[in-house]
Amino acid sequence: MTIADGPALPKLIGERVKRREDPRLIQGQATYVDDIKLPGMLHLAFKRSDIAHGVIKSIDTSAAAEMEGVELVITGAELAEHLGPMPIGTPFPAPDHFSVATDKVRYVGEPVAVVVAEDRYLARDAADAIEVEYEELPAVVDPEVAMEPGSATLHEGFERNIAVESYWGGTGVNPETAQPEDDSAVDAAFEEADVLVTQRMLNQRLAPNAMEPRGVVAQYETGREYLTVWSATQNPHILRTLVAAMMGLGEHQVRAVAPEVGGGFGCKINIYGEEYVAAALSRLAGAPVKWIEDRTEAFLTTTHGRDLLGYIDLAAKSDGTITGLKARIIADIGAYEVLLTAMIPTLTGLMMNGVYRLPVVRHELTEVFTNKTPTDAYRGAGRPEGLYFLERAVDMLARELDMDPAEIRRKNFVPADEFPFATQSGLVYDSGNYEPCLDKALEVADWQGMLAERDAARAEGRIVGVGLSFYVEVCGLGPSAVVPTGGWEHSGVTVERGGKVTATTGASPHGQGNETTFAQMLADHFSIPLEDITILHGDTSVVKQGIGTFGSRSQAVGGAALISAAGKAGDKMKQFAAALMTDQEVSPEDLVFEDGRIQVEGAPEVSKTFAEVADFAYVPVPLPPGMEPGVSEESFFEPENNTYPFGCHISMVEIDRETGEPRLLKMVAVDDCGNVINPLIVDGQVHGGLAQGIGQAMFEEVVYDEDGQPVTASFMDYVMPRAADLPAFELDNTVTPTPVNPLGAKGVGEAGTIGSTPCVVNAAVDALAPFGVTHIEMPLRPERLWRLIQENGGQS
Amino acid sequence: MSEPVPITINVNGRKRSAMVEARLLLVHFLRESLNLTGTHVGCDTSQCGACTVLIDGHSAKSCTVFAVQADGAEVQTIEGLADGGELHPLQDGFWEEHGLQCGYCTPGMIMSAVNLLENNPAPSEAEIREGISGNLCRCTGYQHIVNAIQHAAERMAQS
Amino acid sequence: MIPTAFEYRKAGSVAEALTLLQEGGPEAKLLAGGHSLIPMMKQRLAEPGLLIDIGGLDELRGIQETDGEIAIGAAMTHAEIAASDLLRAQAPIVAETAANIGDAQVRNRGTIGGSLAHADPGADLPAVMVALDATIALLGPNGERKVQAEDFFQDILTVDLGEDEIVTGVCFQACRSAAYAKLEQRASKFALVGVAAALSLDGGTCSSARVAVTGASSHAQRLSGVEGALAGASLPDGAASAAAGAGEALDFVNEDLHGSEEYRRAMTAVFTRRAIEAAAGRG
Amino acid sequence: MEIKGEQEFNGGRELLYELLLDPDVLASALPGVERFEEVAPDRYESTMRVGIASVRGTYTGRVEVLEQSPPESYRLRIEGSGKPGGIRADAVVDLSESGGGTTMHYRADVKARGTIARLGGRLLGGVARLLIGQFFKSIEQQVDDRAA
Repeated sequence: MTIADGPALPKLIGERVKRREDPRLIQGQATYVDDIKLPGMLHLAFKRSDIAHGVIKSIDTSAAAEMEGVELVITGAELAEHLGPMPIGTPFPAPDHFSVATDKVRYVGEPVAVVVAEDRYLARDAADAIEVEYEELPAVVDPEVAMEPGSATLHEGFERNIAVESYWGGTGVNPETAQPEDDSAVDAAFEEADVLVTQRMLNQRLAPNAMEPRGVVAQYETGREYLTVWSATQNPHILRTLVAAMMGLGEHQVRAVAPEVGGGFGCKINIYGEEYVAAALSRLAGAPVKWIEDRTEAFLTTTHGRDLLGYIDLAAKSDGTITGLKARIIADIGAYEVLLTAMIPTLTGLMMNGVYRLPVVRHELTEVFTNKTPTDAYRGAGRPEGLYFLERAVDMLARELDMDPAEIRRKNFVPADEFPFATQSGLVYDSGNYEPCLDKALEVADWQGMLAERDAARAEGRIVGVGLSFYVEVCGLGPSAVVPTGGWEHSGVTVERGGKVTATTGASPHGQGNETTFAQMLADHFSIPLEDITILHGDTSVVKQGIGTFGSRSQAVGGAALISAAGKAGDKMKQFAAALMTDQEVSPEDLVFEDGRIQVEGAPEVSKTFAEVADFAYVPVPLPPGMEPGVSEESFFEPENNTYPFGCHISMVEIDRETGEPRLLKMVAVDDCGNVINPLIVDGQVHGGLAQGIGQAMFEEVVYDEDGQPVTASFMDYVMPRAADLPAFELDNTVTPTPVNPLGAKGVGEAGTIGSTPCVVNAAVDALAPFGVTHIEMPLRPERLWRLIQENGGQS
Repeated sequence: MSEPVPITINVNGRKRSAMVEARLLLVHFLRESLNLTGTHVGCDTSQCGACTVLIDGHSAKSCTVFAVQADGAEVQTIEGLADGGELHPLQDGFWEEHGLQCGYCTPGMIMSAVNLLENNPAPSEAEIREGISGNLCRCTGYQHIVNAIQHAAERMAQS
Repeated sequence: MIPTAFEYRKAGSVAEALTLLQEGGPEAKLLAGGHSLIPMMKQRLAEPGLLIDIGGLDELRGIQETDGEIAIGAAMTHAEIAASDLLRAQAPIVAETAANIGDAQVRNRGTIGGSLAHADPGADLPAVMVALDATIALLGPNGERKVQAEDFFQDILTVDLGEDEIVTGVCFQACRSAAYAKLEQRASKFALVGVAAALSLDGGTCSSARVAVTGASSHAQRLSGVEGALAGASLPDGAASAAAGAGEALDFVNEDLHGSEEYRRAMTAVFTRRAIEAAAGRG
Repeated sequence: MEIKGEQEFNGGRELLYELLLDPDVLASALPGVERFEEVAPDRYESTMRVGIASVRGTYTGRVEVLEQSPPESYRLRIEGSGKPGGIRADAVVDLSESGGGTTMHYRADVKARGTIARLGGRLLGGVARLLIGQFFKSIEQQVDDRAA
């Protein structure tokens, strides 16, 4: 056969391709967990503690149990006969943590009993009718107080409420002993320094607030001894593993499904008690059950993020060269360790090297239990905290030395020719080229113009400041040696009859647009139309294996697995194509995919259509020697290293002199996430990250009162950015590919969240610098800023 | 248990009659009774706007309306927005401009935007940002949503 | 998220609503837009046994002007008030304040009658009504009763309204030189401090003024010290000194995460000045 | 949250002290009391229908009178809990003579939990002030009645 008149197919990688996910989402046709209905389905409601710390003296479920339509009421102690303590995903010591409290409650919102009823209204009524009597214990809400001897303790065996302590320093860690190298160099650096910066800073507690609350539907089929769990999760495969273990089942007896998931931001990584409870109660009740979280429950029980207190010291020479860093970090992890709780703050220290050559570092970390909701990953997970501490300190140093914030950073950058670069914390940055990124940001933002604008505004009596930050972060988490759940990702690629392609990915998206970017990659790989490709995800019965989506790993690890599987499938297609072209004596190695055909490179007349070859693969007559029919290949991709994207953010903030209200006037982000598959989607990821990072800087904070009562447990008091609170963002990028995966892509999901937070606070501090202000705690509450202005008599 | 109340609501052009418990929220009537699950619930204090529908042409948070209050009204949900097979300009705008990521806030956001453009067919960027301030989005940083609404406004002005 | 059960009656007329209110006793509550009551019910902070739906009753609708007096029916939504050409021309403070309540969806459902009767300490309209010296019309089993706004708002969530009475509307004299300025709590959009100023201007001089604050204290109330200081003051220059003591004069000030007592007192002065300046700018 | 204030009464402080700790007086002065029982000396249990306008609920409460030093001072520990959560208050009451009457100073540390703490924060101070005011008005009335 000779060439057909097919249209030339444009290359899609690098193009702003519209998302393939969108038609169902914009028409209300997507299926989120709460949209799932099963015949005979019952509904769960949890009775939750409204005190922060106490012993459960009694639970009276009788009134609830007697209500019409109530199938079952069960207490934590009763449930413990069916469900043991929950597993965690880190190697740190952890106290027992039951899905439903058995004897003691340790934070407001901890469940104490569960109702199973015919509908959710009845379930709520019944949960309200449960009476619980507690012997209240003193609550500990301040981690520094919690560590004091004599403070109330949450868990036996964890003296002074300390969960994890770690220390490293000097010129690095000795890999043999895992002990710090000679530490005296740190003290020496601080003794010899020309200038010191020292600051206590809080990276406050945040609520992730994915717009879709959590939810789970569980169906245990007794006859099949088979459990299906639909959950709003970022990682259905981890859910399958853990729920199987908790239920005493094998993974072959459990199907976990992440249907459409309405955002995660890290809080849907953890496998929660409600997921285990739903599974167990479906088995107990003999019916499918559903639980949907309401927003108040989300504030109380879905993991929080951040909450790190940092005592940061920086040593430098008078020319701005940084000579040492000391960081003592206290992480308030809340009442329990859940899946990755204890690991998150360790990332803070790992990344506190930032983009700088730091000769010596000392890092101390203490993770402390308090009577609050457990913490876990929140967009950036440990890195925003570290970069915030570092970038605030560097900014303070610049102010101390009266240096331009851009120039002090430039002076300390790791030079481009030193990559791969080994940091003091033992990481190896894959690639980087920081100066061009800084230069581009300064140019895009018109930094000199901004300074002039600021000065002109000040001359008019306005309070205006500019801020800059430069971050590097760690993405594409892998290899398995550093990720407790496994650092690989899995993908499968099947070429169907007719030449269509179905691919599966274990990177389970919840807004990231993988169905589009992955299809773009396959379309280019096979040179077939985008419409001919389906990307499946989120169902363990369809996607053989997987880890999940977190740590900006979809593209760098999941995408790499996809390309690896596609490579194998492509090789087989070429073998079938060669077999079809026996008359022309074609070798598979000479073949390429081009415009819907498989052809000899440079000789389009020697070709078969992709569809013809696919059809042949399923009816291979004669079957080429040594081959199996069909084209369905899979790949586990294990990265050799993480990736280290970076970027420069610049902002301008104005503060109302009379009210202290801050307004973000300008936000520029120049990011480098390596090669970009879909710039439209990358822009969207950066926008969203910026909004959350700005949210932390300006608005958001989970606040507890002294008794451990949360006072920001609704959208009425937890301030999140709305459209009118944000300016139009100005984006640009540089491209420094990573060598650690074949795509050269580094990951971008969290970038915006990491650079913007210190950037905006730096701008606010700059605004108030004429008032003698050197640091402001987040968020930039109007009253807090107003007080800083008042303390200086309202005059700058 | 209170007495069930008979209601008839015209939803997306179809008359729907039912006996409902008085406390049944409109959003649950749409989602549970009519299976119109495109309307979502994102909070319980009437702040997030994910549940926004049009009641007699005006945007409303269907989590803060009892189904009985909508008796006799015309309700339009995201499922009723496309005209036959053709997307509404706002749906098209959200698609073209990448105005959504996880999609959870999107139906409510679009219904709010319908209300906005109805009242102000050529809004400025600031007016758009103000006009959707009853809707929270956690994914997009709103910028592409603003672009999407501008895109739709331009298209609607042309036609 | 889920309210407790209640009985529901839809009133076909105000008279029927009054009868139902009497029959229902203390457990009966009126429901119009529901945007004050339903959020409370969903949190189970309010558990009325009977809801009487008066939404959309024609008798409670309309915005009219008669001889300089403007009357607004209780069931008018904030959106309708915001869009009223009559109000924009003759009492722009009312239209503007309504246009900035909550968000578009809330404005489409929430009614002026509901807002006034609920008297949330952070609600905007009560201050405007007090500043305009509005009269609130009530209907009860014994007929109609009229209450001046400043007497109507008595304490937190507490108004001069019998359990068997209905707010039917509000009326006030047309007034152009009036403005409302607020410091918004960004999440809830309630006023941390909101001040309404209505001025009688004679050229650049204020002959008399009514100024009222909401958000800062338990309920909307007049700032009589400011009013006194404004009489005879030249504006806008005199606004700052007239407003200076506004916050200190309050005998009780709300406090929460978003604003301490000290801050709210200070902001009361700031927004009093801003409201006066804006009102004077209209003169 | 700390709530403090003072209140003037016409009667002498012995009378006031007695009235303030008289279960019958308390039962009639506390808002919405449906049941008020002395369960032990100086310990009471009650059921109250408390609230303002539509924000109203049924609470079961415990009142304990401690550190009595008649006619000068005492401490009250009050606990109330209902569906939307609960309130706990630890109050110190001091009575001093002033002119012909009595001045009462009170200072209470009030703690809320549950929905009340979560969503009622911005209303709590105002509501407490209003309820305390209602209580005192009633006591004042009874003082005047006794005096008359």
